[in-house]
Amino acid sequence: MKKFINNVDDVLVESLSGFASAHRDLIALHLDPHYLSRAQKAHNKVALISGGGSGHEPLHGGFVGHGMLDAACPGHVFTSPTPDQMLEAAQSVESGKGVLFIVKNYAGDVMNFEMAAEMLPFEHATVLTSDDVAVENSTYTTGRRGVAGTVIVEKVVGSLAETGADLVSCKALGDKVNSRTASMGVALTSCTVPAAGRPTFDISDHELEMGVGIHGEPGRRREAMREADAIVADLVAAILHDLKPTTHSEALLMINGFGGTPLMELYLLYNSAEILLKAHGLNITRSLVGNYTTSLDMAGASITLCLLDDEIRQHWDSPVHTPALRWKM
Amino acid sequence: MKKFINNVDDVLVESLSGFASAHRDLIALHLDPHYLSRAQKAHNKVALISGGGSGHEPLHGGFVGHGMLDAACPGHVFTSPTPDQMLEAAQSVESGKGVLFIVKNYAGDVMNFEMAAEMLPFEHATVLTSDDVAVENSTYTTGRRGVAGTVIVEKVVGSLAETGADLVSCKALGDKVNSRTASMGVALTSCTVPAAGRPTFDISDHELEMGVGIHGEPGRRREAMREADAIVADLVAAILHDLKPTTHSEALLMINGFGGTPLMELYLLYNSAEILLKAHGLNITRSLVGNYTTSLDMAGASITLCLLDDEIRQHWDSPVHTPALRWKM
Amino acid sequence: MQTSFILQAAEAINQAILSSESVLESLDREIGDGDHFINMKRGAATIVALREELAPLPADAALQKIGMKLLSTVGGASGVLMGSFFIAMAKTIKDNSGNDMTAIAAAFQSGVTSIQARGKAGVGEKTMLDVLIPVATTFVVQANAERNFLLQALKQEAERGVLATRDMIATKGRAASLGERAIGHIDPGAKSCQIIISAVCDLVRSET
Amino acid sequence: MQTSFILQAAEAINQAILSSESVLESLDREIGDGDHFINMKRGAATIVALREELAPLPADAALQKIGMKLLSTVGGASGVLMGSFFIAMAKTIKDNSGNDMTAIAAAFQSGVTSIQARGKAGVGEKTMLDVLIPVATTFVVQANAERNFLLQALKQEAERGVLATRDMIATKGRAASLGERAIGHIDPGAKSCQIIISAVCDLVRSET
Ligand SMILES: Nc1ncnc2c1ncn2[C@@H]1O[C@H](COP(=O)(O)OP(=O)(O)O)[C@@H](O)[C@H]1O
Ligand SMILES: Nc1ncnc2c1ncn2[C@@H]1O[C@H](COP(=O)(O)OP(=O)(O)O)[C@@H](O)[C@H]1O
Ligand SMILES: [Mg+2]
Ligand SMILES: [Mg+2]
Ligand SMILES: [Mg+2]
Ligand SMILES: [Mg+2]
Repeated sequence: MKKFINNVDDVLVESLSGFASAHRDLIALHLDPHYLSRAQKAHNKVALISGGGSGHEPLHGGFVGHGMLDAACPGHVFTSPTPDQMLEAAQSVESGKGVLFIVKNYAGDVMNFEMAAEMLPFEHATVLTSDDVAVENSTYTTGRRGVAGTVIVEKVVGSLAETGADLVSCKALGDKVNSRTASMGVALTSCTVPAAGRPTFDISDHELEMGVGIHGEPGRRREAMREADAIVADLVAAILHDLKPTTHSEALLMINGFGGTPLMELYLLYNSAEILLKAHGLNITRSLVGNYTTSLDMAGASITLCLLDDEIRQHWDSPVHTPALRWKM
Repeated sequence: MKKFINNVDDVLVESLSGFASAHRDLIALHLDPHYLSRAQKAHNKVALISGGGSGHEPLHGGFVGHGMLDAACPGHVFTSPTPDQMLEAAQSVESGKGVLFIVKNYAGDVMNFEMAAEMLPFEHATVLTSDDVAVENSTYTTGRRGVAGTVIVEKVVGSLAETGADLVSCKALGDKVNSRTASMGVALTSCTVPAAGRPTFDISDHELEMGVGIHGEPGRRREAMREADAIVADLVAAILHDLKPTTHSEALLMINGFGGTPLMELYLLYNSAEILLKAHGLNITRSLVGNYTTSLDMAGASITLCLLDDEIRQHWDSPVHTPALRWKM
Repeated sequence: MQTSFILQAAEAINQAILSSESVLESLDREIGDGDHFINMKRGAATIVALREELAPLPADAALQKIGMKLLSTVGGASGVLMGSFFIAMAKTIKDNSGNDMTAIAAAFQSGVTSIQARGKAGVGEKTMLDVLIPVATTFVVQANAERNFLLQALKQEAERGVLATRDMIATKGRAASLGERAIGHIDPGAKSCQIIISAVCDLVRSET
Repeated sequence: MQTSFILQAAEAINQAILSSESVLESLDREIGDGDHFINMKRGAATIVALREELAPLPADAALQKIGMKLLSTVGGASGVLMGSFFIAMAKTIKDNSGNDMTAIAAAFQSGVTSIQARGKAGVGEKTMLDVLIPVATTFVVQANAERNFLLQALKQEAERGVLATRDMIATKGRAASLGERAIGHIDPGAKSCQIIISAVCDLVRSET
């Protein structure tokens, strides 16, 4: 393992400190328990709080700021944060209109946020994101995982919350966006968790992991490496199979890098996916290409499609000012 | 080599197409010869044109737009573009106040831009960026390489050009920023050029390449891998040795990822560098952390320090709207 | 239960976890995200580090503190579940007057019940509960059996449970996304529970 | 010079470059950025693909077209330098009336001069000029020598030039940033010029 680190145990705090320092106009870092909040507390709005294991940067800290989150709770690498972090964060950013937790659907995250929610002295609700179609929903399982589509949920609900909308409306919009969003990812290499010191999985030069999770969890299938168009075709097919959009549906297309894949390849994937989706009659009017929900240094990418309507589009377009997403302000 | 590509020969055009398509509100793509220009041509300003080999994305295409470049000429991967690209780009974006080329100091880039400049029917000038202190200047050599500091030059000069300043002023500011900017990089792994199909250099799990170039060229020394603080100390020492800032100098600190290094590590480097620079009495008032001048999939990063003055700070802060850098608009 | 025993048990658990590094790490790499050993190690180390603070407390307060500390330091699925376990156990110990095996078994059972409630899971879902539920049942039923017989039964039940997870499809936790691909792999949380139970049983046996 | 010869030479150069893949690639990987073979291959393939267009042209127009095409397709240091070479050569051929070896040598010399002007470089800077300058000098001086003797002299001069780059510190081009680390490595551009010169000499010899 070669990484820019000092002591494995200090990676998280040193990285958070650098993040908060580089963005001190936007971000305040609190330690013990750890959470990031806006440098200037917002008032008279539903407080949006997200969190999850670290290693997915810029998720979630990079999305704290006007138009998105009020606070983010970072766990250890790939390990969900703990209830005390969420409680402290909520106590600090709540401003009278309640708290909305945005939680990626993983057992650990869900249970920790649930526990915090039970202890919260405020009105609260939770949006569970579950956009990963690699995992087929079944009545027996806990359901699909939340992956890169979470960024879209945070942006759209963040915009609504900024208008002073109430908790019920924010929760409803979050659930709506989540239900109209589907993602699937593919890994070319494994990530390496600093504390583990070795790759999470072994993969040869001729294989890819189709449907990989953002923690390097195994996906649907180990398959033979092939050209980008064929990979994109499989990802897009799974996404369309799930969303079943009508022709002429308007959509946002997101190509998310996992951390080790260069922008040049991400744009090539965008090109391939957009051509395919247009051929399916979709109208791609918004895009997002880059590293937004990463898996440390994993080479790979995911495709996310979000079906837009006037409400979602409007909240996507509205001003946002966070370390990792910024426009119109 | 595992990459998201179809045919090695099509990588560039497919990636450019995806880029232009994802940013069609901002970017127009022209093929044969290839260049990227603003979707809406700007008027009454010095036309800023940059370019260079591809593989450094978002450099330069990602910086085309209001407040930065008017056009960018992408060459093949790591290969400088050709004079016809620059000529066509200039012809298309010149708006009466002449053309300023911003060129990273590499023999191939310099010679190709020179050839284009000789054929230009407009008033023109060139800013050569040469911020890489890994290469010690000597009277015998062609001088230092241009690396991540180029982004700062493009931003600052881009802002001045937007005010309608003349060519001489733009060139002078570009040269000033370049002379106040110093960078040095380190590689943990090699990059792999798609057409080559194998890593540019071999490096063991226990080594790093100190002073590596952004094309995977060898640097100052092959050294033993060590902890982040020690690596940062060496990079910062070389930069300070070059810039020799006075105490209390105000500076912008940029941590640039080479493509394969996650944000978590880049922020850890930022933390380490900022602490060190503050200890040297510097006043770090601006920051930029992320993948801005990459080397395909190389794991590694560079540190850039730019000594600010009122003029540079003001032009750094001014509104910018490009695919890769956007604020206040 | 004596607080001194809790401290001894914490030490034994810490040792047992540390010496199971490779098995725990590879199990969670195979069907999870590879951090289970790191989480367990962090949890065990945290409890051991609380030694001084715990020593003067009564058993229920010690267990409560352990639970709260696990809840706020471990993270992940295992952190919140194990934290809940100890907090529920503390409550039952506090509420019950007795301090015999029956009381301890009842406390263990309520710990397991709280994991079930928090995890919304039961037997057969390929989680730590495949070890904990049968062990709790055996513990409650055999609480008054001969000491060594009881210890042996608990260890066997734990091992049976852990092995049973091998052939299951997971319907809870991270491995739930793997479908059939999870078959053939033992659940890491089940394995660490079995390791802990075994370590504590051995400690009790060596004491008596 | 006949255009038909230019086409044959293009074919021979293309073959020679293609069969030097591994040496050219590794030289530029060692002290450059690893693309020199790719650039040379692209250049050679481009000229070969122009065959039909070039065939009906007089030699000077064909060389001019080749130069322009190299300039706009190859990129990098080698593209602009080789492009300049052919454009300058075309001009000299056009301006001169003669078509003998003296005229060709003069054209070659002016091609090399244009590389020197564009690259602001001379002998001893570890570039292609370490091959081209001595070869041009020999060519001009010995233009009227016995054909095979001339060809042999040019090939030897090219080889001497390429080997000389091994012990140099580079002061131009990408390797200039390496300082002492460039010592011990042959310059890739020098190597490909030597390969090209050798291939063309062999072609001439086999023709005569
Ligand atoms: N809903 C649940 N109920 C009971 N146990 C669970 C549940 N979800 C996960 N687990 C247990 O947690 C273990 C994983 O723990 P760990 O790897 O530390 O956390 P994470 O899954 O968050 O990475 C699984 O092996 C399983 O035994
Ligand atoms: N200023 C110069 N004058 C002459 N030749 C040069 C000069 N700069 C570079 N070269 C030649 O170009 C070669 C490199 O070509 P190539 O690898 O194709 O381009 P690049 O260096 O742009 O990647 C060098 O080996 C050297 O021979
Ligand atoms: Mg985990
Ligand atoms: Mg090159
Ligand atoms: Mg785990
Ligand atoms: Mg080269």
